[in-house]
Amino acid sequence: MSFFFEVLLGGLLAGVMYSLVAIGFVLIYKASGVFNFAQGSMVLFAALTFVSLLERGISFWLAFVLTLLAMVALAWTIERWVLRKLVNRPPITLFMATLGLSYIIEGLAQSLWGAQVHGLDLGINDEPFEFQGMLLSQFDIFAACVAGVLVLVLSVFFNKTRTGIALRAVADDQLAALAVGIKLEKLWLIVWTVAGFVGLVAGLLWGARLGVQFSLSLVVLKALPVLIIGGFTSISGSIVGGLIIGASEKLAEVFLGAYIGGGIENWFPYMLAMLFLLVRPTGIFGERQIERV
Amino acid sequence: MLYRESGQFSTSYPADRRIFRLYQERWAFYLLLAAAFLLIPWLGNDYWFSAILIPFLVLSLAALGLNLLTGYAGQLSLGSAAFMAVGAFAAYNSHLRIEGLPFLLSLLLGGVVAGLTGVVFGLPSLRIKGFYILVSTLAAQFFVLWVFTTFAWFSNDSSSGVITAPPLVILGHDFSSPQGRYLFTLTVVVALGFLAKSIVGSELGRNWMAVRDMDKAAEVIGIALPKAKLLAFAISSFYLGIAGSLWAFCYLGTVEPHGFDLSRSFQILFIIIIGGMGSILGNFLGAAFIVLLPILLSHIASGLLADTIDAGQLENCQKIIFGGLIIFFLIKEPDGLAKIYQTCKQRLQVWPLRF
Amino acid sequence: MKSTLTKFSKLAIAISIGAALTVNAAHAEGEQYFPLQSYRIGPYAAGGSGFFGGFIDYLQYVNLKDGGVNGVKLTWSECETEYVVEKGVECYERLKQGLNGAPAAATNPLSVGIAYATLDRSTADKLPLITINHGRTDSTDGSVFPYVFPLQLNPYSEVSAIINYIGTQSGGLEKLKGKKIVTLYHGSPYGKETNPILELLAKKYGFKLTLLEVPHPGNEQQSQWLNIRRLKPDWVILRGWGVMNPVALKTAQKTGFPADHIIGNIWSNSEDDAAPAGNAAKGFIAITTHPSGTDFQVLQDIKKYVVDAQKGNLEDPKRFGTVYYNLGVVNGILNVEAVRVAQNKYGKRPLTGEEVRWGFENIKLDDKRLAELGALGLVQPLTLSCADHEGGGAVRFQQWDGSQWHVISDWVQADRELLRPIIEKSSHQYAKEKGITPRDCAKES
Amino acid sequence: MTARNPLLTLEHISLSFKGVKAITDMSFSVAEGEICALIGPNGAGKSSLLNVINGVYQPDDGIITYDGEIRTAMRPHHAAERGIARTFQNIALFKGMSVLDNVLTGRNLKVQSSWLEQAFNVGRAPKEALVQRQKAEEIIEFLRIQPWRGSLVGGLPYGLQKRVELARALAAEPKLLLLDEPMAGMNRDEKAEMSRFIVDTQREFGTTIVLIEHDIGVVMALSQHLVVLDYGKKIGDGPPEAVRNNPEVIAAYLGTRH
Repeated sequence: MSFFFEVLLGGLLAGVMYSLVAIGFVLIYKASGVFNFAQGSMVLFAALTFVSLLERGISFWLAFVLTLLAMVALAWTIERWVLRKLVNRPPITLFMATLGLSYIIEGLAQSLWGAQVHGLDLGINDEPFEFQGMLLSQFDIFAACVAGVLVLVLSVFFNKTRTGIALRAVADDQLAALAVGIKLEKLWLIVWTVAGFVGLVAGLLWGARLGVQFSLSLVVLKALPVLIIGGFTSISGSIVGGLIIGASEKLAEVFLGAYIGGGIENWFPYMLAMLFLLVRPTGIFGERQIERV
Repeated sequence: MLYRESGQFSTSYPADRRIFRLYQERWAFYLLLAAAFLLIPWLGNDYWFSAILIPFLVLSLAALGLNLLTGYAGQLSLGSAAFMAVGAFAAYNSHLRIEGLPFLLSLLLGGVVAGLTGVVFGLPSLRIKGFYILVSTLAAQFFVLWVFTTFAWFSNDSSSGVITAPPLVILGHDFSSPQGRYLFTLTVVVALGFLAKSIVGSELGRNWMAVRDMDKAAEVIGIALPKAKLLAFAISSFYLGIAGSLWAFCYLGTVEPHGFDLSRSFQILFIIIIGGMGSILGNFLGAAFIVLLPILLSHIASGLLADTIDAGQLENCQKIIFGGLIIFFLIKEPDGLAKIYQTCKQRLQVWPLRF
Repeated sequence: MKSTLTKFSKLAIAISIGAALTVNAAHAEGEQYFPLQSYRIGPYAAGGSGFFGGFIDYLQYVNLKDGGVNGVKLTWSECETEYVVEKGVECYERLKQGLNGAPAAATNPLSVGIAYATLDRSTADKLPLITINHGRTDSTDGSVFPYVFPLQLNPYSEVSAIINYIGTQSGGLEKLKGKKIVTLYHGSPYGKETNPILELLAKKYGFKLTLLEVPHPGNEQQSQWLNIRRLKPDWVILRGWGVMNPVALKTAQKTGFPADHIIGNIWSNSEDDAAPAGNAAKGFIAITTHPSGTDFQVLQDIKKYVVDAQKGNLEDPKRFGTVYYNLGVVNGILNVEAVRVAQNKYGKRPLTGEEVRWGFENIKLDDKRLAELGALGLVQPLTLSCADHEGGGAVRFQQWDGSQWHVISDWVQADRELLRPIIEKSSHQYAKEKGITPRDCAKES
Repeated sequence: MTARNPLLTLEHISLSFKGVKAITDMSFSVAEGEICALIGPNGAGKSSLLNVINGVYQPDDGIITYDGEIRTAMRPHHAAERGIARTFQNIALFKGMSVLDNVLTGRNLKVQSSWLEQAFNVGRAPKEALVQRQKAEEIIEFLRIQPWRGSLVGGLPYGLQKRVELARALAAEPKLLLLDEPMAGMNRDEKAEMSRFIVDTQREFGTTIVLIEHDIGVVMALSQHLVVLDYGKKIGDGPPEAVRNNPEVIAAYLGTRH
């Protein structure tokens, strides 16, 4: 039985990581209706920039700030050269533009910093300790705390600050928000920057765990089913969705994989998400839209 | 005026609806076909057949398949490569397990199995819309590959999990030389291209476009959405399945499941974005572009910029260029190369007038 | 719209000019050409840049030190494959004709996928396909695969040697009985290839084998390692690839499995596999056919002639002497040796692929010859023949100390007698499927 | 006036969105062959009512009787099969298709041959394609949109698009035609032209028409039957002259508020 809980716990903690990437998605989707496939590449870009700066002897916090500036620059470029030019286009077009964007960012990241695998040490030990017969890792607990703090900060940001309220207004009704004088461009810039920041945090945590390298950008594929389950517009949805996906895929791998063959983690979350969709087509926390004709 | 429309009137409805209404276009097309079938096999060399023409043709066909689904019926898919894999493995297995089955029939069977798989993963589209359907196609992408790697039966228990092409013998003729493989691929692609053109011009094609442009209105005027959507998945996957078989048997000669991974699906999606969604011609233009650009770039780099830029950087540049082009096309010309071609054609029609 | 059009026509002009200028005018007559399907970017770039760096440096070294092989200068050009099969095929077709009259000697794609896709082509084009340490196991049978060379070590030999090593560590092969071994493999044909052999060995020696799959690319292994923790095996064999390796080591640490009881296979044995795992990799054991380090004579010479002369190929000089780099050097040694052997028969001139193949099949590297090459201890004694395209089948074991590898064993031989019938069965089935009549090796000289 | 058989009868229809009542206890019937106009201020529930009739919305309550068939709710597809066609307030054409193709989609329920026959142009398909085209051309001619036959509808001016939408609806040879503000945003001439098309449709094909229109002049001239709505409730029902004199209607709509 303790094995079951161990797997469950491991899955939940992995799920926290998925949530981190999914949150970046949700922010951008709320503000600009863009389904941002490039979120994974942004994670890669941030982590790679950070670790490369670190390797060049720059101190942790300076590297962090510099990376953040790079993310701002990236957000600015995206807003100026992509989003602004694609205003009022169907969402499918915007989605495909982010596919192109992810190619650009990946190419850019690798041509700037090279393609080697970098180790990243955040100074938190990943060695396990036993807790009531179960194995826990300091690092996972740290990651969970970071995710928790991040969610807290974001919810304060969106509920208390002017920008946050403006953002929610835009998410509700873009036209109405424009009418009351909210500057969409500025808002997009902020949101993409915040998404970049979330990406950086996610990149550091993932990078410290897996090494900073190309396949970081693949986490976007795990975030997708998380979003489906949690809904595209809800931050708490991404947390819950992440936990569900993380826990169920690990349990499935261990207990179901024994019967039907291992390695099912890649597709299991998608099948699960699909089942959810059939029951609740807009996710757990998504809102149902009334179609006007 | 090089390209005169005046004086050409369609005297019957079928003539008005033919693929090339103007005789100039018709002749140009016949010449192109003649060149492709007669001249190129005679002129080309191994490199052109094996490294450029065959992948170009196969990718065009795959893009055509996706375009039917995405460009015409409006259902976004990131699982194209999975259906290619189903086609390839189904064709391989039917050839292997059904004694004496002619190669062409195995190919067809592969396509049919891929089409049925497409229907299964298309089922959720009846309930969900928009991005959500991505989930179903991605599920197909990951699940199908997992099935083919996990169950060795599909690769005839070969220890390496890689399947090798059966001999390319059709009606007693051996097509396994590069030239032969090119001709065979060309024939299949041209035939299926015509079929696709006919489908999109038929009622089914109109229904697809209606679903794409406004599904609610389509439903209101009596179009059966489930039938239209599922047929789109089926026919699209059929095309992709055939393309997968050709990829495995005519192009690479061997294939492993990961040859059909997500990046292949992306590649096919990029072809239709660049080539033009909702256009048959666009698939060919887009595929040509995506096959040729990297090769041109690397030639340029090795010739013009010898040693000033290393191969890795070049590949990164290429990635950036592709990404940039996608965005450029989406911003400036959402209808892709096919639209640019149309515009050129219209200009030629009024040339030397400039409007 | 108009501006779009003009932009496009400009692009088209630029491209056509570029294409026209690519005809390279350098003289390469009287040289031997190596077409390099290299990969320096993408997920496996670390392997590619190291391997091709070592390979090129060795060729450069032969040119600089000896003026080529018996006066025949070596030349090469690269074509980036990104480890992608179609690109590899395109590169193959582009480069196979040779360069400006210099004939191609052999192709070395260092990619299982590309090797498979160019296997038929290589045979048809009579150009040796070198798949050092990897590739199709049954191509060891040169009578069916005349142009394919899985040099030194095929996948079957690899696991057999690992089991033999575990046997020695346990105090004899008979002690394997009742031991628990887990194999953690990459979810791909490459990863699965040795599973039947492991099962066979498990039956033979009576150890308990559990096979666990890690889905590609392998950046999440929590559940697999929790499973391992539950099974409490004596050894874990890691058949990883790319990112899967460091993640495996990190997750092992997290679940409390000791790194010094994990044995990495041939694609889990480089610095890039261990270093990113940081502390977690300390003690990790891996096999190698080509120990890392710079102590070998040939590496010292390369340093002297090539690297110190600023002609080295590595972007990061720190990678000199690393596992992948040394594999590239070994690969260079074997390729050049084949050319040399073939020249002895066909004359001191640039050779065709068919002639170079003869050279490969007649490579005979004993300790004496290895010492002459400065590669004693770096390359295993190797004798190739028409029937045996692998030759060696031995590995050494190395252990990671947190910053570099240390060799901890001598050459451990695989049980090749046991494997040969399995290989032949498979190659004969292939021959039947493809309608190939195997060569009669008795008649080959 | 309504001595003829009713084609459509609504009884006690109610509809709400998330608790907000859009239509409350609505009952009226439309006689076969008449032009019935729904009028009322914005937000009175007119469009919602059309959506209920052809099944885009499902009512919470009530019964619809159409052409002898009694149902609590329609499905859009079923409604189309039973001969209900409509146009929309915000034009719902297929913008990426030509005028001709749009009209042809309107005929989709009349097509007999299977998609395979059509794809390979065998069996019933070739002959049928001619017939369908012929019918579509007749409608195109009827509505005078021949010159734009091959143009993409997305690029046509608003008034023309409205006409194409009507053409697509007529192509289905409907028994009941629902028109949602067919003349919104048109100038005087265009309105006159559209009115003529509507009247001609009724005369030539005997189609029953339910339309929503704000221009009272047009409504009075066109329709034989008026239903007045306000806040989702019916406040008037009858021949135009009668309704015009209904004090409640005057208070709610015609007189005090616009």
